[in-house]
Amino acid sequence: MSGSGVVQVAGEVVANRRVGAYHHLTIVAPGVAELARPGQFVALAVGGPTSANLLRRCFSLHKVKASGTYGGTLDVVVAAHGPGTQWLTGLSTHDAVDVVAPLGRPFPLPAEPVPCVLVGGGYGSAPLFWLAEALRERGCHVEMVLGAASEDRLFGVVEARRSADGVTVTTDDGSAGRRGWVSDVLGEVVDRTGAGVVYACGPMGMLRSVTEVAQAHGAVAQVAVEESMACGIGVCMTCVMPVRGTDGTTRMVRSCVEGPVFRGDLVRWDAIGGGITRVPEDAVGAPRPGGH
Amino acid sequence: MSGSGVVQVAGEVVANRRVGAYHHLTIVAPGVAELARPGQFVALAVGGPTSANLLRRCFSLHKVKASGTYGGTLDVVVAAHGPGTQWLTGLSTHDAVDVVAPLGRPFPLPAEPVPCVLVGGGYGSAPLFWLAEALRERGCHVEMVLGAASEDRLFGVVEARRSADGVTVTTDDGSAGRRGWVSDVLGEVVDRTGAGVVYACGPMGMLRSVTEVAQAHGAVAQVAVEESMACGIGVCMTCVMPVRGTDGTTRMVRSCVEGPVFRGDLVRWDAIGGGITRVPEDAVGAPRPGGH
Amino acid sequence: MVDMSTTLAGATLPNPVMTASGCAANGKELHRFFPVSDLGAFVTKTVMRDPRSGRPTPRMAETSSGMLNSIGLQGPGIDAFCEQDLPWLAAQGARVLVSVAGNTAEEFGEVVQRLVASPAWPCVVGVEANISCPNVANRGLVFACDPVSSERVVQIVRTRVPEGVPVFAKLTPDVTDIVAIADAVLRAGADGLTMINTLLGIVIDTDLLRPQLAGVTGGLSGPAVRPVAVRAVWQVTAAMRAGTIPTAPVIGVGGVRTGADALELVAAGASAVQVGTATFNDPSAPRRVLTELEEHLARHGFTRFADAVGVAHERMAAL
Amino acid sequence: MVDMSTTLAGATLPNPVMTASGCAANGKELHRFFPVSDLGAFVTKTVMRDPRSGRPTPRMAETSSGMLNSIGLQGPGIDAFCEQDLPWLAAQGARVLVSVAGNTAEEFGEVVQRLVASPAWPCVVGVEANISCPNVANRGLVFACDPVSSERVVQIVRTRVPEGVPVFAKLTPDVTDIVAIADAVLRAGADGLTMINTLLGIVIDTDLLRPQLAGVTGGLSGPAVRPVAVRAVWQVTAAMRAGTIPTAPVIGVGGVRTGADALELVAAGASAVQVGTATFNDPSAPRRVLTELEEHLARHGFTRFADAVGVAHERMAAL
Ligand SMILES: Cc1cc2nc3c(=O)[nH]c(=O)nc-3n(C[C@H](O)[C@H](O)[C@H](O)COP(=O)(O)OP(=O)(O)OC[C@H]3O[C@@H](n4cnc5c(N)ncnc54)[C@H](O)[C@@H]3O)c2cc1C
Ligand SMILES: Cc1cc2nc3c(=O)[nH]c(=O)nc-3n(C[C@H](O)[C@H](O)[C@H](O)COP(=O)(O)OP(=O)(O)OC[C@H]3O[C@@H](n4cnc5c(N)ncnc54)[C@H](O)[C@@H]3O)c2cc1C
Ligand SMILES: Cc1cc2nc3c(=O)[nH]c(=O)nc-3n(C[C@H](O)[C@H](O)[C@H](O)COP(=O)(O)O)c2cc1C
Ligand SMILES: Cc1cc2nc3c(=O)[nH]c(=O)nc-3n(C[C@H](O)[C@H](O)[C@H](O)COP(=O)(O)O)c2cc1C
Ligand code: FES
Ligand code: FES
Repeated sequence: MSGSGVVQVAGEVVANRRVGAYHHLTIVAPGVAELARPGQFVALAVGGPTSANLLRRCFSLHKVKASGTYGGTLDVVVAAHGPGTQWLTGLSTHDAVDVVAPLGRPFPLPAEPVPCVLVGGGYGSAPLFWLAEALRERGCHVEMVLGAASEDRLFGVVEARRSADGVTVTTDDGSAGRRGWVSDVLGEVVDRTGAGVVYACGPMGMLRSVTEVAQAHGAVAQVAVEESMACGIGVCMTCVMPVRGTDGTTRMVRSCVEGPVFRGDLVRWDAIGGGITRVPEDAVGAPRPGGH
Repeated sequence: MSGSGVVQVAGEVVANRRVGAYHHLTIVAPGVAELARPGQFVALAVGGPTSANLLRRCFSLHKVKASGTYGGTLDVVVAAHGPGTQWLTGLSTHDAVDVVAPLGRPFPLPAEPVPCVLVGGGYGSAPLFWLAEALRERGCHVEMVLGAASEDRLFGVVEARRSADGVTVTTDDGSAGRRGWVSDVLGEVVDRTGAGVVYACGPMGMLRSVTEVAQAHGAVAQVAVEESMACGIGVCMTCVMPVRGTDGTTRMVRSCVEGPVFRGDLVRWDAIGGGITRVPEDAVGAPRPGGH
Repeated sequence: MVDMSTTLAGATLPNPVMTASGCAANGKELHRFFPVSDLGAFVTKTVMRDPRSGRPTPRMAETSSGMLNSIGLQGPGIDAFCEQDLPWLAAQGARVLVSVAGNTAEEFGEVVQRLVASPAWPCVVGVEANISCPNVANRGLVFACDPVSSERVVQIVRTRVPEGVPVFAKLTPDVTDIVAIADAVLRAGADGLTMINTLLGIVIDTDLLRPQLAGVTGGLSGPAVRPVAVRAVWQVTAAMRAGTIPTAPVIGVGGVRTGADALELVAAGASAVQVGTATFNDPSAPRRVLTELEEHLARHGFTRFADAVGVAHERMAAL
Repeated sequence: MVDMSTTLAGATLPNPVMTASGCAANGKELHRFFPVSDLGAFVTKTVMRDPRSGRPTPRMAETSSGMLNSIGLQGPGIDAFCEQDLPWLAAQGARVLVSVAGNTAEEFGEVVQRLVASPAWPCVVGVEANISCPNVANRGLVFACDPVSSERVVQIVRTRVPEGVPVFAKLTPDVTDIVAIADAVLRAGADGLTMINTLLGIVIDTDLLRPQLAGVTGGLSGPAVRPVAVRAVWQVTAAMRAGTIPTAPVIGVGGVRTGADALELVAAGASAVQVGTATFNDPSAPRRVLTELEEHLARHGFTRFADAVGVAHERMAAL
């Protein structure tokens, strides 16, 4: 419906190219670009009309274009993992893919032109270049820290050099940039740039470290989480995370509509770990001993 | 396994062209041609790796080629109907499709060079051209009768003129050939040619009429039936039909392994109708009043 | 044009398509894709007395043509529901079927009492008692697995809901004899039945070699379970037709993704149909199913939806 | 190299993968795709005393990631089975798990008696009592829906099968409490359990607006039901681990299509796995599942299959 901030359209693949360990897909999806902002995501149906995989797969919007040769397009960077992402990365030009986008809350942009550090783990860097542009338009100094297990799992190092005022690269195995994790270098970068905000996207463990480092160095972390999502649009309650509200109270909130971007210091990292997110005892409506 | 008369191979589509209301697919499937004979069929998996449609779809082998540019191929003629045939008819060159073939018993060829009439209803004509060649190689005079609801649902009229010594066409709406059913003209053709055998492939109702006409005009009918099949290889027992054996006893036999070709006069047409096949009371193991 | 209206124990709805409880939140999110008032009724997420956090995550696992969920009835509690969600639905002109539950039979009663007192109550066209949830007083055994517990809940709920507003009992298929449960709740005063809730299932994560859901078990839903839903509707409505249990309207739910799927449930005996998991695949699914169902009915020459209800019982093949 | 052998109540098999009864006929047809002796055991189509024609057709309906069947236990009867099928399987070197049924508990006993007398008996590694079939003496109620009927069958079968050859009871998931049925049959003497048989379902043909199966209801199988099978295996083996029911080996079946699917059942507690409906999709499925299962076990560092049985019970996430 118009004015609802989200569209569902029959998309068409116009490009699918391999980039390192990932696939970079461009999909015609009229109406998305006009609504989307960096940090939002798209939910794609997978498997075609005979598919046994009912649930949509969510991907950060890498970029969007309001019009072009084909009408509006969106780009995503996909790591082939299970059946859904394997199907998507196997698509050819002209193949159809149903699109629901944009979804979720974007990265909040600072009111003032403060220095920012953008941290991406693996394909988590995908939404950051667009974000960097938006920040630079507002006069922010932008540095990026990109990390991955190995060189082929870094995404967008070249693009980063164009979009940011400084780029630091780390890999676990040292195959590119500094050996180590993004959190090993982040403190330095925050200090050097005097960053007020650290934006991050990547695996949960990384987001937690980024939050800790940012906090220790006096910056606010804005993290885009990646919880398992069944619907992506806020109706199923599968994607919840324990997050403190402005009132200090922890609630199990839906990361698809109240996230995926959260202020890092409000996420209850203490409840998250080992592939499980617990309900903190002090969360609203938490189970009480002996049942609810 | 070798010597088992059937192969399972990863096939590849090399051509998919529209022919009237049908799609004519050519699939690379090494090993099939060497084993196959007219009247046998192929079972194709549908929907690709994420498919919710588990059961194979069965199609008469239209023709086979032991070797060519691409290695051995098989051809099928497919009417788009439900999800499986829609998927198949939507395939493009180089798409993969898993093949199990050849399956079932072929049309029995007469020991002597007797005149034969081949009757095809709709895409049911698909296996008949290959059969016609085999019969003519044995010196049989071959005539064909092709019928369908309308012209676009006739398959192979041109090919028929090459493969047979005479061709009669009927359509329900008179859009091609004589208006009416194949059974309206079959008697004449049998009488004129002095045919000893009538081979037929098409819908159940047609096969029944063909059997009756053939019998009335002194010919034996060999009919290829199309029962709903879950496995196509003889392990599920879904495709059974009541057929009399040489001992005169009716049994519920699997049309995928004991058919699809049956002698028409042995099929218990009295039990078939209204989309249901009943178990004749005199069939082996038929339910007795009060349960088994 | 097919007259799509349906009457469920006195409540007349413009059409028979609904959301399924827990698969559409409380309306705002889906309203971005189609007006919630387009549906015959909007079925709300099961609400309990107190706010509930639900269970830990992972709460879901995709399965072949379906999914498991173990949300654990997360929700804001009945008071917040009455203050925020129900008035919003009323303002959109939605007809609301409110799904309620309790940890005990008495708690069901409390929830209903507060619901009925809500200023937005007039938009409520029915109450769905989700008895497919654990009964704390009975070792956590699901109410709907036991005729006695089921009866008790329905009696309490029926007493608290004003006359003229129907009460539906939502049954689980995880029982040996669903007709017996249906019989029990109808005799206890339920005006209709909703069938089916999810089937109990487990998925093992084959990388971690442990249950994929943090809560171990979950509810299986989606097209995978449709034949079970159609069977449940068929068995129960067949018993009604045979006169062995009281006659009452049935709302069919389970695996509906297309209008043809909805028609299966209708032909099997359902007077209305809910669309659940399919909404995750296609946010427009409930609205689309309505359009498709109407097309199918027109194709079959029906002029009234009501004439298609249970039609398959009359067209049995003669054997 | 993983030691894939498994021991089921005394019967040691070279590997844990089997066909599922009724999904592989009696071996000849699949033997065209792989040697039936490659499998841990070959499970035969349920055989009854007399020849049976089965039910009218259509006998099947495809469903989302599954199918319904209503074959009606078509078969040649135990005598023909002993004369033709069993000797053929013996000649191939197959280890055979013979599935038996009867219209009454006594008929189960007759079938077993004739089976045991067969010259080919030595190839039999176990008897699977398919108690998920209708009990003529009890209004056609499925034996396995009722603990008392189940017990009675198992007692009779156990008495007639020689010591040392295990008897497995095959359970239906269509019950309120599968652990109670498991308990009943184990106490009655079953040496192991096979879980699950199909779920009762109906598909409506939306063109004809009548049930698609001539027999109206059918059994739902395939990947769609796998979470229900995993849950059944988990619940029953959890009860064994808790000591609330006797401990015995479980054969898992339901929706296995890949080695990962098989591993789900194994990690949930199954000591062997049967491949049914997937065979219709891929005639090589049982053999392929064996290869894939071994690969998964090797990837996880297991050196013995037996160590993976039930491992998920020990790796539960700490909450
Ligand atoms: C907001 C958001 C942004 C994301 N951005 C990207 C991106 O830019 N590039 C990229 O490659 N991946 C991204 N992911 C992860 C991506 O959604 C999963 O890798 C993908 O869903 C896995 O699908 P599958 O079929 O390959 O795996 P499966 O494991 O078979 O998926 C099974 C089910 O689990 C869900 N699921 C599994 N993993 C995840 C996950 N990590 N997050 C959400 N749902 C999951 C799927 O939606 C599906 O329903 C993002 C996830 C979220 C939530
Ligand atoms: C021996 C044989 C030869 C055939 N030859 C041809 C041919 O040359 N060209 C052609 O277009 N069609 C042929 N058919 C019919 C073809 O198999 C069906 O049209 C097709 O299976 C329908 O699949 P669907 O997904 O489109 O339909 P759906 O109705 O969705 O199929 C659902 C299920 O029913 C089974 N099924 C449905 N209809 C049939 C049917 N008529 N026969 C067997 N199984 C069925 C399918 O295998 C599938 O398992 C043949 C069938 C048989 C048995
Ligand atoms: C994520 C999810 C949450 C659900 N929550 C509820 C609920 O709160 N109350 C309820 O009665 N049913 C709930 N259900 C069950 C559905 O309402 C429905 O009965 C079931 O999913 C079968 O329908 P479907 O296959 O169309 O989803 C839930 C189902 C899902 C998938
Ligand atoms: C066509 C068909 C026939 C079956 N026949 C039998 C049978 O004779 N005896 C039996 O115990 N189970 C029978 N079953 C059930 C299977 O053995 C198995 O328990 C069930 O299908 C679940 O496994 P699956 O999902 O791997 O098929 C049959 C299943 C199918 C699909
Ligand atoms: S993914 Fe469904 S509510 Fe967030
Ligand atoms: S189709 Fe399975 S036995 Fe014939």
